[in-house]
Amino acid sequence: MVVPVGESVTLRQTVTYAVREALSGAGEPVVHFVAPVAWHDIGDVAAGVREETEMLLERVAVWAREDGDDDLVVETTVIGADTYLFGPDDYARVIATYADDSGIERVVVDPQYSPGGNVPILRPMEAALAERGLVVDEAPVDRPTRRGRLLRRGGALQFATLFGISFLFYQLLGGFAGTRFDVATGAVSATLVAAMLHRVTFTDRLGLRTLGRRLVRLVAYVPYLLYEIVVSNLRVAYVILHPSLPIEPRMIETECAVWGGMPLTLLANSITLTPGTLTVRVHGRRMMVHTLTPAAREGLFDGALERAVRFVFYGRPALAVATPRERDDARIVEDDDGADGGETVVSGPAGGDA
Amino acid sequence: MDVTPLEVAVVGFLLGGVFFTFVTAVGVIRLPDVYARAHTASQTDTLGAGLTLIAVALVLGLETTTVKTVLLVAFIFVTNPTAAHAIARAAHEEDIEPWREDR
Amino acid sequence: MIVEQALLAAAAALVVLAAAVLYRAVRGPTMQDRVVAVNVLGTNTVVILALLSAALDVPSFLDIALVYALLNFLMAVAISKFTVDRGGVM
Amino acid sequence: MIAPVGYALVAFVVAAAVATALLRDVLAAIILFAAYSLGMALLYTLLLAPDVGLTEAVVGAGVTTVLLLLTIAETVRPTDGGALERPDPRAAVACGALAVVFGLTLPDLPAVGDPDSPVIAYERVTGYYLSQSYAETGVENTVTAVLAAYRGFDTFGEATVVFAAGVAAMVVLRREVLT
Repeated sequence: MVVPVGESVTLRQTVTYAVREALSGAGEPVVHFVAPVAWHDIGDVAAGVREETEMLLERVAVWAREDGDDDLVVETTVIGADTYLFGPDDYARVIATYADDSGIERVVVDPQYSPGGNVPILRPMEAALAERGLVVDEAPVDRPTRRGRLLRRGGALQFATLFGISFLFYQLLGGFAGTRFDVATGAVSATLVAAMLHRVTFTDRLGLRTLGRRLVRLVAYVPYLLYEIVVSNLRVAYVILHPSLPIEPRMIETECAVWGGMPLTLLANSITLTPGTLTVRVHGRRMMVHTLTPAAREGLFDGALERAVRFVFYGRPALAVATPRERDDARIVEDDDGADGGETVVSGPAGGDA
Repeated sequence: MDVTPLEVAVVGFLLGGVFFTFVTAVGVIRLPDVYARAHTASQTDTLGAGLTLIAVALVLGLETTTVKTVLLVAFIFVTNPTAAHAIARAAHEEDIEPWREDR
Repeated sequence: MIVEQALLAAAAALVVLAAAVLYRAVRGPTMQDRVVAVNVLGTNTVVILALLSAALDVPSFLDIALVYALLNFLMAVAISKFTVDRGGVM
Repeated sequence: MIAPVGYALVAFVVAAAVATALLRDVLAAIILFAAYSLGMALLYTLLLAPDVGLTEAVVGAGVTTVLLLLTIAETVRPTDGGALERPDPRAAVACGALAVVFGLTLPDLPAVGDPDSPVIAYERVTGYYLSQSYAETGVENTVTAVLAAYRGFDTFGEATVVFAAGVAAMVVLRREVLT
């Protein structure tokens, strides 16, 4: 059988399951571990990716031998190195090609491994694999997957949440009149909205408890943000109204220590809201921030907002990460006029969809 | 003429809101380039709008309509920076160079 | 009474400020400058509507204000998408 | 106390309209037009016609802007010349004269809520609709009753025109995408 592997929390369990299945099945026990490698030859962005992938495969091979006995044959291969992998479909294509070449029909997938993004609009890799005539077998792993799977597939919770929000908003606009007309039209509108958008609105697969904790921490975050906004607004007001307009605008590039869509969005918006700083571009974790005054720059380098956003999403333990200044992750973009507009941002093949 | 504390608060918030909107207008007119102007559009303007809407909420008192005001504030606080980011990004993609005081 | 006066005065001040911001919308020089100006104008409109709603005691103005706030955001994003590569986005 | 707000708004709207007419760059004119629509919508709302204001905002600032943007995406913007159009003097005079003539009629319009305005003075017509519309049509809102019942065929015709225009636009756009 073929097992596509990549960095994931349940990789160890998937390996165990695959090995057990291979040993219990009829015939020669062979497991092929394939690691799709994406964009490894594109400039500085992914220089280390190839090495990392090979190290991952070595690790997987060691695990597989740990679990199996002497009969087990373990094959490891890096695939997709010669093509351009972007969405789940592309990953499925190279995996299917490999399976065809080796005459294999069965694929064991790790449910937590979702290469090429897990955007709900794109089909997950599993579906694409099954369509190519392979037997797709999902490794039974525990960890948060069970609940997550339920959400992603059925989307019942997402649907209900979106329906609730839309319905409440509708009733609010109607002033909570509570007439039959309001309730009926509200229900229809909310159903339409939820039916169309429940796969799009929430991309994170979250449990209710995580969501609740984040909400509580978010509530704690808002007053802090408001305080920051008021204080720095006064500072910017002083600068703007000052007769000599003492501004020293600079573009800053920083690699921020938050991960994922929502946290990045919250951080980028918070940075924009606190005066003196304005997020111009986001590429992955790399942000370009326009700063108006040296004081605003210092604040950004100290990374107070970044810490706060980490706290909202990951709780107290995440507070300890070093500031951008200590990590040496923030710098002023000093583009000289000559070098073709001084475009210093390295843009990945995914394009500028930040 | 008697003035209640509520009225004082309302007028105070209104003054604050108008002041920050004034700063926004001055900034949008006076600052040297798009990026700097986008700063005021997203920040001082947001605070100005927030303060004024708080005043409105105070006037309305505890009613369901007040919830709409609160919603309005929340909405402005989310969309304004996002819009400013979109504008600044568009400017950056058009290769507009930021203004520097030493050039 | 004094509250109504204050609300209306604030609304008048905001309209005057909006007229001042119009200068930037006309002047430019870049398209993004104009979008910034219109964005500020839109926010001002929302606030003025809320002020009028409280001053004239017409709660339904707040609904309009909500719609404007949504619309303003969409407009800013739509125009700034268009100014890049002129429609290449769509 | 409401008057200053109104005057300031009128000044704003006029300024935005003049700027829209004079700007050479079409994109800039569209953006200015959006600003004009916002001011106009505010003015309608101030005159206690929130429904008209809402329509103006959605159609003027929203739909029109997007449609115009889509249109200029297919055309070319002028790159030469100054920022402002050089208006034809005769056209400017004609516009100015028209504005003056219309402006002269303004004082004769009844004030908002004027008890002598025809709508209120001619009780028989207005009063009839106000008192009878619910009994005759069963519609709670008098304006809606007039629109949808008393002149229902008229409104139906209008709706048909709008619908046909929408369908036509969709057909054209679909063809555009296919070719």
